[in-house]
Amino acid sequence: MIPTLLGILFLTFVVTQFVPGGPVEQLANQLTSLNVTGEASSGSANLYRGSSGLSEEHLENLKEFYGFDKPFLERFADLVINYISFDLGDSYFHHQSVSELIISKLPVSISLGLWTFLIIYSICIPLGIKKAVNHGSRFDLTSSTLILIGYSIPGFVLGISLIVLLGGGSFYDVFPTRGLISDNWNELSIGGKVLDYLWHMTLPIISSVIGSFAVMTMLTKNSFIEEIKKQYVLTAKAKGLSDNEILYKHVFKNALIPILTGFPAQFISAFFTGSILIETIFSLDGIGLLSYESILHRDYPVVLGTLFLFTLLGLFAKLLTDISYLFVDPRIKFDSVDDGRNI
Amino acid sequence: MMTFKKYNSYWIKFLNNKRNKYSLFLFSFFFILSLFAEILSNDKPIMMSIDNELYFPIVVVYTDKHFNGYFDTEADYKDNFMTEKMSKKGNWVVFPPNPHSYNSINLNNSTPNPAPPSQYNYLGTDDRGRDVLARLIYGFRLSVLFAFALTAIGILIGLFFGAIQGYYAGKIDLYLQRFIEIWGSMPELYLLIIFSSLFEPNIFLLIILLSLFGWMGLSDYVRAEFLKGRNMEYVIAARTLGLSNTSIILKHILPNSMVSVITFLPFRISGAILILTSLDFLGLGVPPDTPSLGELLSQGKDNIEAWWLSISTFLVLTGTLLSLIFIGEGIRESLDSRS
Amino acid sequence: MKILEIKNLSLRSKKNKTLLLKNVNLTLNKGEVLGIAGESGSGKTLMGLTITKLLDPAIFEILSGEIIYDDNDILKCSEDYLRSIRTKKISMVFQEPMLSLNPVQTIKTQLYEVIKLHITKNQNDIEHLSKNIITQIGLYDFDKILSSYPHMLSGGQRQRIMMAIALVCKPDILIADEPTTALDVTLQLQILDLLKDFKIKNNMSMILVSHDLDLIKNYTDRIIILKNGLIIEEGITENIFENPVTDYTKQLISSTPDRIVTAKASDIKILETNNLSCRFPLNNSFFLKNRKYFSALSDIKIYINEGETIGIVGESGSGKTTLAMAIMQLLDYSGQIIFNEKDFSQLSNKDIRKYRDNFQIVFQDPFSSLSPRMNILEILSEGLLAFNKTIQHEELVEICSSLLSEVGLANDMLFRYPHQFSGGQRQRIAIARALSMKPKLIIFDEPTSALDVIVQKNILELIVSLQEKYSLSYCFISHDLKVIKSISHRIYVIKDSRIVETNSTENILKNPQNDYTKNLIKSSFLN
Amino acid sequence: DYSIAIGYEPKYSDSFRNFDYVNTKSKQGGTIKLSAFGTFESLNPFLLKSLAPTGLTNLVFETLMERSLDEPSSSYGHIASKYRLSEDKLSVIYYIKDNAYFSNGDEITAKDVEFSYKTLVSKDAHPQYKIYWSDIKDVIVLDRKSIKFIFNQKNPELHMIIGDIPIFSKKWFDGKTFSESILDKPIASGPYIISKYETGRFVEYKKNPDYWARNESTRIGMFNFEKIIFKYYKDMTVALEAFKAGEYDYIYENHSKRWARDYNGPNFSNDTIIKTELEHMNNAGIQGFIFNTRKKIFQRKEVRKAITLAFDFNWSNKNLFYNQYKRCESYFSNSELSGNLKPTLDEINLAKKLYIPLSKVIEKDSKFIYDSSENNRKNLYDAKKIFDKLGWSVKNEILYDETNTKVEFDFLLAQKGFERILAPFAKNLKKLGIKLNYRTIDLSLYQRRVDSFDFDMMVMSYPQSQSPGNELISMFHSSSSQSKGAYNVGGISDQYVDMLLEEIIYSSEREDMITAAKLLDRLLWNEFYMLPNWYISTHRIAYFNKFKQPRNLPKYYEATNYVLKTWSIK
Ligand SMILES: Nc1ncnc2c1ncn2[C@@H]1O[C@H](COP(=O)(O)OP(=O)(O)OP(=O)(O)O)[C@@H](O)[C@H]1O
Ligand SMILES: Nc1ncnc2c1ncn2[C@@H]1O[C@H](COP(=O)(O)OP(=O)(O)OP(=O)(O)O)[C@@H](O)[C@H]1O
Ligand SMILES: [Mg+2]
Ligand SMILES: [Mg+2]
Repeated sequence: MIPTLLGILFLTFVVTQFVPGGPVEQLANQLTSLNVTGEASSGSANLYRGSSGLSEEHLENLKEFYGFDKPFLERFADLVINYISFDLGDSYFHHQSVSELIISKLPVSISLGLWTFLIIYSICIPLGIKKAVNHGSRFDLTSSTLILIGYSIPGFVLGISLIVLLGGGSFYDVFPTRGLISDNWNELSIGGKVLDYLWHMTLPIISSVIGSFAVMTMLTKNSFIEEIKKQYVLTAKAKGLSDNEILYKHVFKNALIPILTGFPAQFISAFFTGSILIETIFSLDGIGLLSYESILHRDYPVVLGTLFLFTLLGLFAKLLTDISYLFVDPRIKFDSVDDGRNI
Repeated sequence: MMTFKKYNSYWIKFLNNKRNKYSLFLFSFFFILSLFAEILSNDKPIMMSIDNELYFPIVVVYTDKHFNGYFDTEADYKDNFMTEKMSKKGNWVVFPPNPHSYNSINLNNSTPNPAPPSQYNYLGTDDRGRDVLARLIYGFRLSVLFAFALTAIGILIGLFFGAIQGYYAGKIDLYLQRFIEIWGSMPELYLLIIFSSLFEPNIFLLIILLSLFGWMGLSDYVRAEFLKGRNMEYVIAARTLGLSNTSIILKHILPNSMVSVITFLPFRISGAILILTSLDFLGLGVPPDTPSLGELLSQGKDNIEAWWLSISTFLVLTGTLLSLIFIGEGIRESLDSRS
Repeated sequence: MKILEIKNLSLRSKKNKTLLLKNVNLTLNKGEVLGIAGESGSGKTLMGLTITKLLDPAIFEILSGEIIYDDNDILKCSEDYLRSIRTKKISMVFQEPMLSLNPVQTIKTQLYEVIKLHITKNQNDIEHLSKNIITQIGLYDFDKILSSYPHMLSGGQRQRIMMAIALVCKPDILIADEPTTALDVTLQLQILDLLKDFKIKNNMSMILVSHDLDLIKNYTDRIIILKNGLIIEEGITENIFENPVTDYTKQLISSTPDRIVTAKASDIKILETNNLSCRFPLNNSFFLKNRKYFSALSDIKIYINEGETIGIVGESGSGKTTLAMAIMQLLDYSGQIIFNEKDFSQLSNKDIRKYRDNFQIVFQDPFSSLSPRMNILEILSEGLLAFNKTIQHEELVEICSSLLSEVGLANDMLFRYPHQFSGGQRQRIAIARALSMKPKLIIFDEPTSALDVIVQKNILELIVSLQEKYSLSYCFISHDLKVIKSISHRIYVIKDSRIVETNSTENILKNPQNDYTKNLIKSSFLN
Repeated sequence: DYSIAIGYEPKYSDSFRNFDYVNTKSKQGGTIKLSAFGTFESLNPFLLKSLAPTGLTNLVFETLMERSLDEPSSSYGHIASKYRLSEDKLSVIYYIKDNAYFSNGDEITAKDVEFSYKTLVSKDAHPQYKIYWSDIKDVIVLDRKSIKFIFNQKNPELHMIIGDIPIFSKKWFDGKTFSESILDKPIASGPYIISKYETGRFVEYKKNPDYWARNESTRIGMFNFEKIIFKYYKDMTVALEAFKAGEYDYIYENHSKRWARDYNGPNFSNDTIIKTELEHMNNAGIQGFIFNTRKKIFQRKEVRKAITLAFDFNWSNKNLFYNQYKRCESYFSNSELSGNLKPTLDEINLAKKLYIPLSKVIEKDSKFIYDSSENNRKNLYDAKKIFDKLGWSVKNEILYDETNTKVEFDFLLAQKGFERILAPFAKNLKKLGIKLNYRTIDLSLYQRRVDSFDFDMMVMSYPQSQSPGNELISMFHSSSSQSKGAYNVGGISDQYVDMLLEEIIYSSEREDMITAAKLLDRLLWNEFYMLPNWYISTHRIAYFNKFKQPRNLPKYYEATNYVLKTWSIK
């Protein structure tokens, strides 16, 4: 695990060194505002820009500011030492340390992630099972079509349509358009707070969940179809179990492995990376957006920090999945084929 | 012979299901149609007669000068200059059914772009005046080809690694797993940026680069199924027959571990269609001219109120996806000896 | 009093429209044991499945018929009703116990489940009931068995678990499909006595499907003989055995395995084991340290000469299959296994693969040893291709169809898949696969358990003739002493993971030393 | 002196009561809600690594002088009562009003001004300040209420620039260093204080009840709202929807398509929301596609002209911009500095004085701007004729120059929105046989390539003030044509341009400055350094119909700032 993390750090670090254009350029751009941001200039009232734009000396200063004057290995060593002491460093562009930044974005990520995650699993699995049992039926067909439509509706279209439709601007004023909670949050009672929170979460969660049904449902369905024909299902039936008991008590565990495998990726994406668009549309500040923007802005400490976090959690999730394989299927072993005669 | 017969029976089984048949038919119909995009949708006439002379602009390049114009470059058949000529008495012209190409800009549009569907642009124009229908046709072709290539490579690599990890397990699994973790954590965007600053981006480079990472999710699933599958008694039986590990993997475990691969197939294809766009803004995407469904979608995003952009692309995508899913299900079913 | 009546039952497979059961009529009275005997592949299993309406309607269609139980036609009953009678009133023991148990649940879960569903939800009662039934079927290591997963049990143990599950609710009707094939004779007796007990105490009726005519003769009240999906004979057991009408029945009754082995073995050892021990981890822990072990083989020393057949007999769960697997290099073991003067324990898996064409095995559980997505042709030709890539396709088809016909199967079955066969047919495919390699040594693990006497006899003759021709060596694991007697030169007796006795066949049968052996022989030749 | 005006007499006398563009009787109180884009995470607007909430600098921080919005370049004493520029123009002394107080009740002293300045140029603050004030050498506190700034060199504008230094109190940081004070509410002298905020979500400013300058002439009729709230959005489309839903009251639009298409709905038709454009006279400078004259292909003026001809603005304006833009016809569009078509007498005189060849002082070559008929075919034909003259010819659809190299060039682009503008341009160029490659790239990459002049053409905007100064050097002077980070990315290097720049910067009379600017415009224009784009002379805004606007519009202003400053509740 530790070598993996070191490897990840090193690789990422190396890659960031080779990316053309770094934070210095970002800042230089910001300072000189060379790129035209609007369509047309509407002119500005006051303008005075010192004597000569950004001099080379200034650029050197900026480099020093970001520590790019030190040699590569020294910087990497510093980084590792800091990481060992749980110091993820400071952001280049935010006035916060990386860990503070991450922590400050957690509420949104957890809110979005948790709900998305729960909803996806609690809908996809039963739906997939139902589809497997009724494979080929009209129910199967329509539900496939529906979830695939959901899958292929682009997230932004859905999000923005929801806002246009229910945000009150043009049609109905049912849901708020932004944020996690209302401005008057502090004045609300506990129940009010819960309601307010749910009220705010509804649209973002709908938009982030709709597209995620398809894959999981189809995966569940297909693994169930694979299992449902096996003979132990017949035994279970002969025992007098009801269909649901058979499916959930007997087949479920057998078909669980592929579903479990998707878990770490689903987890990471639900919590962190999957929600960039949703976060933008609903003006939520989460880790997904943070890491994405830091990549674009070349905010390397944040890039490294978030990546590190994702990977660490990913590693844990993977380890857990591996362990859970053993509980799910007692026949699974991790021993190599080549040592011993086992397997 | 045997294999042929076997595949033949799969095929029959596949076609036995109406849904499979229609999905396959529809998909191939549109795909094959799109292969002839140049004839279906082009801003050059298929054939025309000007001053009693026959022309075939779709295959032959005629310069502007040729028609008494100024330029030594190819005539612009949608230019007023040419339209006037064509509409002169005695002259006639046959345009393709959709008289626009993927990058022809409708210069004479009376509504600002993006313009809604009209008799000139059946599905409207995008934000720079290009015909949406033409871009859909060409984009579908490119996207599907691109996606197929990317998916095929991704799945092969994913299967390869997943199978090796799952089957051999032990140390091999451990090291490969670590390798994958490290590899997967690489900031893909940066890598792409580095490459795009070194090479002139084109679609093949993109396929290669994206393939470097595209297999990773899948290999986990394959690995899991192999871990499970390798303990089955028939695998053990195969070992007693003296089969090599490779044939055990290929013949015994693989066919029984295809659930996730087949499930993911259509989704990977559609994902590959979309991925083209997400790279555009990094300068790594294909040139902005290139018609792709992803490009249309991102236009849709930038022009939310231009519903004809999002909706038409969305319909094409959904249709493609649905038929691919059904085809995928059909394949799975016809390969399943037990049903 | 009738408890079950089948009228005019006809069944066919949807795909190739072959009739699998033809106009079957049958009645079962209360407290009666009905034996079904017949050809392998004649439809016995299918009939059993139809009775509780468990056939997959996507594959089979019932053309006509009624199954009357409790005044209802089961074929027309609602699922709800069926659910309430399955196992509680009509219960089944499936022919293939390995596949019939859920591989990822412990025995405990699977046993408790039925009790909870049909009898009581009280935890103490459940424990009590299951302990009772488990000991009744001859499994005494209660805790170990309950906490095991199916793959950790031996064939006989699984079979008994199935029996336990079927009996625990004290059903009105028990349909037992080859329920004792994996049990040694003493256990068989114990189980059958138990069934008798149930019959008497609970007035249970029973349909007993078996190839073992001794068993049918001794334990059934009436029998029907099935051939090709047709009832060809029916009547009181004694009558049929005394006056069989059809030729087939006559043949069936008269065919007893004689001693057919004639060739003398040489004294070149082809296989020798020294200090062979084997143990299994009991809990599948992610961390190696915490594993506990169960010793399945201790200090085994056996040998086989060229051209010799050894028989291995022993209690269910004593380690016979484990021994076979160890010899086949499919398990971790300690000690020496010398094959053809090569010490296998020193070789890597890869090197061993080169010798694989020299020794083969027929697994105790044929179904799960056949790849579900390969047709029979592929299955049979696979081993050949592994060692000879140059064989042409036509040649392969030829070889495989002749193999099939040698084991008594039609060669139009080449393109079928394993699940489309009956138990006995699958067993013969497994045998054909082992023979296809022409190995020097074949280990048979209960190879005839699902075969009717006639087929069994043919197979045995085939094996022996091959032995004579090529001077093959066999290791024959079986509970059926008659079979062992008819073909083996020497016998090893295993009990509790050790060899307790060994000698030439005649000597052992005449003059057993060990108590267990004595008992075994005594109960084997009752008649 | 009390007021500063560069090169002309200030409009308002020293004893003026109020600016003309305010309503002295405007109603006080009420709330206005606005939207902001992105997020904020600190309350200190002066740090490099921080994003401060919108409005903070303008609403909370006061400056020594107040700019007048209806003069080109004038300031009036605000915190300062007066200033004195030294004879040699190398230093200035500011005197601070006695009644100027911080929001915590402390008096504003010279020390505070010094402290503010020094903090801003220190390492802790955003480097932009250091660059901005790099001509200031030193600052000396003379006494409690007066402070002296010493300059590096003569700079006619600098004393006015000093008037724009935001002043804040040392107590703001409360012992912490500047860069640590992230979420401390600033203590400054402005009309508003931050009353509530939640990072990334909203910020609320409340009027300071004890605001010291309430009755100063520079503040009469200004800052009438009791509360100003900014709500944060991350997506423009959503923000607009929210506006329509009434989540906030006012929006400023800078995008033609949105302006034309998205501002509709029930609230617009029933006049709940007013959609309007405010005229302004801001100097729009020039925006255009700049030629990198360092590249071989663009070294000749004729080539640059031919390529300029290929751009069809009229089509773009109609089909892409909804006719909302005007074409830049000058380097000082929308201002009196813009050169007319024909040279004026003053210009000719100036040229003579500077020995600029009169062959250069000719009519501005801008016919192509007005006529792009027949899908620009005429202009393209003219372009082709230019190429013919150069001996360039088309083979197999490709234009080759006289040395037989292909004519093609790359357009460096960092903004996706421009792709749609370039597409028809590329199409037109194709008719000439020229291949235009364009592709949006990542911002950092873009900057790096700009810095190393590794591009053929790119979008460049040269905004200009009403009285251009020093910044022109960096834009057009030959000395900056090779220096990294300067604005002269096109590599303009022309001795006459250099002369005119000096003339503009050091002219003491505005009239002279205007003449020089016009001549500069003419020279630059006729060299086709840039393919001129477009500008807009109005501010596009929409607001809920509950605000009152003063009768007179100022001339030079930014819309939102103006609204917050002078509007009031109805
Ligand atoms: N899924 C299937 N599709 C087609 N034929 C099948 C299928 N399952 C079984 N059969 C055929 O049905 C016949 C009866 O099978 P069944 O399992 O009832 O035989 P059986 O009497 O139990 O034989 P055995 O004693 O060998 O177990 C066999 O010939 C078999 O090949
Ligand atoms: N994977 C395993 N894990 C733990 N215990 C096992 C495992 N496999 C077999 N055993 C145990 O090892 C013992 C020997 O099993 P084996 O299968 O060799 O018996 P057997 O002699 O073949 O019996 P049968 O005649 O019933 O088939 C049994 O008690 C069984 O429970
Ligand atoms: Mg059977
Ligand atoms: Mg066994």
